[in-house]
Amino acid sequence: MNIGNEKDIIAQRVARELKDGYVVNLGIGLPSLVSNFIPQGVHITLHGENGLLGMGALCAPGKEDSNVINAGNQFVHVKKGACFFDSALSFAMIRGGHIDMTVLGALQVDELGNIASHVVPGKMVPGMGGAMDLVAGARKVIVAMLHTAKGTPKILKRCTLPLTAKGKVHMIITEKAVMEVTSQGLVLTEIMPGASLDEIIQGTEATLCIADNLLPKN
Amino acid sequence: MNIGNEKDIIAQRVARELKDGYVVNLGIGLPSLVSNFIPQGVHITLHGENGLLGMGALCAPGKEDSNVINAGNQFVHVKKGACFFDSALSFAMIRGGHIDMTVLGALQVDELGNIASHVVPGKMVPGMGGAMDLVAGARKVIVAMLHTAKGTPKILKRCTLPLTAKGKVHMIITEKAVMEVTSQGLVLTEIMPGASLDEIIQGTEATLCIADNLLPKN
Amino acid sequence: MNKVIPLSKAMDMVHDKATLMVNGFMAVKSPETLIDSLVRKGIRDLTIIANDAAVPGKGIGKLLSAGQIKKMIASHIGLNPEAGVRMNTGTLEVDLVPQGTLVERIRCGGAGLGGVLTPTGIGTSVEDGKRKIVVNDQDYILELPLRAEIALLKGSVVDTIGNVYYRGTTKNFSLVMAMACDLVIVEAETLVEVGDLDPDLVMTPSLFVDYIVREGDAS
Amino acid sequence: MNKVIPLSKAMDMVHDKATLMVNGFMAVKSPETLIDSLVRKGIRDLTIIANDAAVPGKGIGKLLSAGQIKKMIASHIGLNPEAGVRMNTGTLEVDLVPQGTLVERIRCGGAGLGGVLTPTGIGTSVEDGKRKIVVNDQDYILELPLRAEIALLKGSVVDTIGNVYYRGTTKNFSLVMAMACDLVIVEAETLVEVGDLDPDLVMTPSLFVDYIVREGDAS
Repeated sequence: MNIGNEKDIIAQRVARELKDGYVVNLGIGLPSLVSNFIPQGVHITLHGENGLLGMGALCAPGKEDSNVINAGNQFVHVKKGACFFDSALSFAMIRGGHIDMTVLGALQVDELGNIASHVVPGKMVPGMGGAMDLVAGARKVIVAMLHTAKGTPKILKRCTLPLTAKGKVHMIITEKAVMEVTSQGLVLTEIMPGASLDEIIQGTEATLCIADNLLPKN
Repeated sequence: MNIGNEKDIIAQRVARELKDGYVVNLGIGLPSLVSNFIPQGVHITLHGENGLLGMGALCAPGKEDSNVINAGNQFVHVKKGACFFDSALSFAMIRGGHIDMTVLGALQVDELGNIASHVVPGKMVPGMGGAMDLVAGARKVIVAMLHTAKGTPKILKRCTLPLTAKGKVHMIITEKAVMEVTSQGLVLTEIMPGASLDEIIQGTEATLCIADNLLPKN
Repeated sequence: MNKVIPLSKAMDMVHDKATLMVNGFMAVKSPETLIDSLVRKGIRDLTIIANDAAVPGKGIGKLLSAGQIKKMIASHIGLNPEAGVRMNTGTLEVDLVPQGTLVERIRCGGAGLGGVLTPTGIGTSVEDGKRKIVVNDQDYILELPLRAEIALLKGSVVDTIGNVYYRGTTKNFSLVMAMACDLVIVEAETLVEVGDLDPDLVMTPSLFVDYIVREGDAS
Repeated sequence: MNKVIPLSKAMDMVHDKATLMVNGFMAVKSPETLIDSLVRKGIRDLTIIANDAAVPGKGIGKLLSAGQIKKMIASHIGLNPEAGVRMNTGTLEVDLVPQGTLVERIRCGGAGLGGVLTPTGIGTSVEDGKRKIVVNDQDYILELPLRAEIALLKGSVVDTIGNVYYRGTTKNFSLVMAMACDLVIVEAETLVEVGDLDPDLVMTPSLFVDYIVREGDAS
């Protein structure tokens, strides 16, 4: 399975968490793929933190409106019923709990629902952009990422990189597993197709509780 | 001199404080009369704290737009170049120092520039509306009022009624006098036509310093 | 997702003792259809958060006359003499808040902010019982967020998914109130189809609005 | 009061070591005419407050390439590799602020507020050196106001007294920045006469704007 496939598989699984009527903010990269897999009959509205509700597809070359981009600096269409607003209102939506779900990648996640996604000191310091507000304010925070970084676990007992938010992650979805963050720690709720419990445990530093209703049933 | 005349005289004197380009918020009642006396060549813009910049004249009956009132609940016209906004932005203008001058009435003013204008406990409790923000935030605060309340001084050593703001008044203009609030206390800068220094001192509880350049020259 | 519902269904959501935010400045374009229905149904013991007490016979002035309001949080009640009388006779509790502070407190409630520091009211009784915080040698009052269960808002032009445009000076508290309530019901002066409202003209984005009722609905 | 001035006159107001706010999100509709002029004039040691570091060759990316920026206060610099390189080599000081906090801090600076309590950044290094305040058992960070000497803003439609309308996603930080600077210069994509802009469509009211320069002005 190549990485492209894996990312699509992750995105597809994340998409099953969408509920009809949700307002969703998708991060750049893998999370943005989620919009390709929205289930039949589910209507969601995409929020762009740069000031856009009702984001549509990316624009084909020549079809751009120079005034309309998404938060990843790509020209996008807007859907019927869309609206534009400034950053103050956009982050009022985010911080105020008006965004039903946000999906973002991470460098590390841990048993407490902590997330580190925005900085590797001395190496990569791009800034947090809107991620800290999104993770602090969205009603449901899903981390969508590859299970390990070239074999090194990213799901840890405690994050070692600087945190982006403390205790705010609700769910982790990788190409191998679906996990929920609970007050008892990480609960493994699903083994993804083609993965095994053993390789999940091996690729995870965090202690995993196994859900009673683990899918697929062993 | 009847009270109507006195109010016009006060408003006319206040109007001489207006400078070209000023954005001004005029309180209800006497202060609103100031707009009748704007000096030739001086262009000001009137702000209504209910969300209007560029307020025009009151509407004649039948000429009202049901969506456009001033802060005193009167239907008004708007001038070319006007704009509408919500209360959050309106008070950002006020608190943020973007209003050059506000003119309002008062129950009491004192030597420290304190003002009491919004409540007589047990008798009149209408609420402060936007007055507290205006007095706290406008660049220049002018109190325009009759010198006394039926002979009882309103310009005191210390206000006895609950304060609307502490130390925020810059200038007091009555039918008898013009006073400035300074770090040395109240300075009498002008005796209004027909008034005398004696009657001003008699009608004022506060200690008045006499300006070196008192007008008119005695 | 069409959010338009009959008036009767909207009214089923408002109960005795509810806390409501209502837009309008001196009742200019308040949700009169919703308010009339509250009066007819006799919903009681309401806490109303609004800029002012309106005037008798208009907007929340009707609820006040009918004795349905237990408490008001407002910046001004002076243009409705009934409010003063009820307050002085102890049948109406009134919490007076400076207008700019009221709008910021509601904004905080809607924007997930824990409070805001304002210079307004320093040195006055508005300070009482509140934390004061010094920033750059200046005193500020820490004002806390304000939320309500239900917002009843009048909108000038509303599309069926809840984007709202407010004309002229009818914006006042509408934008912040739409953010700060668990349930937001908008009364549409003019109802239009999705796509008929320019995306740049929307003042309350659809995600803040739960239900829409037509002005004049008599259901 | 016509606020339109030649580009050269506007540039006389910007000096070495000035602190500037510049609108645009990833440089979508930044004031390119003003920025090009800053580059030509070689104004140095600027502190720039903006959402991001743009991309090379666009918006403030041009100032960055020319080495004219001493310090940036922004939420994100990752899409401009030059920013990272300069930061790591010590030629650019960078203060990273969460995007929602940055916009609120600027809003406070413009709105006369002493600060705002936000949950964003609690439990992270964003807390460092800041006061934490507990409200209703929840921790918040007290974030302080941010102002600048000069705002350089691009506006989509501007009338000659300074009312500004921003199309699509070009609103971003424009509205708050216009409030929070001692001097506000707007570059007009389209300049119209007073009265040609619908009063309900104005996003930056004229009282915030000091001067207007035409896009493409080569004076």
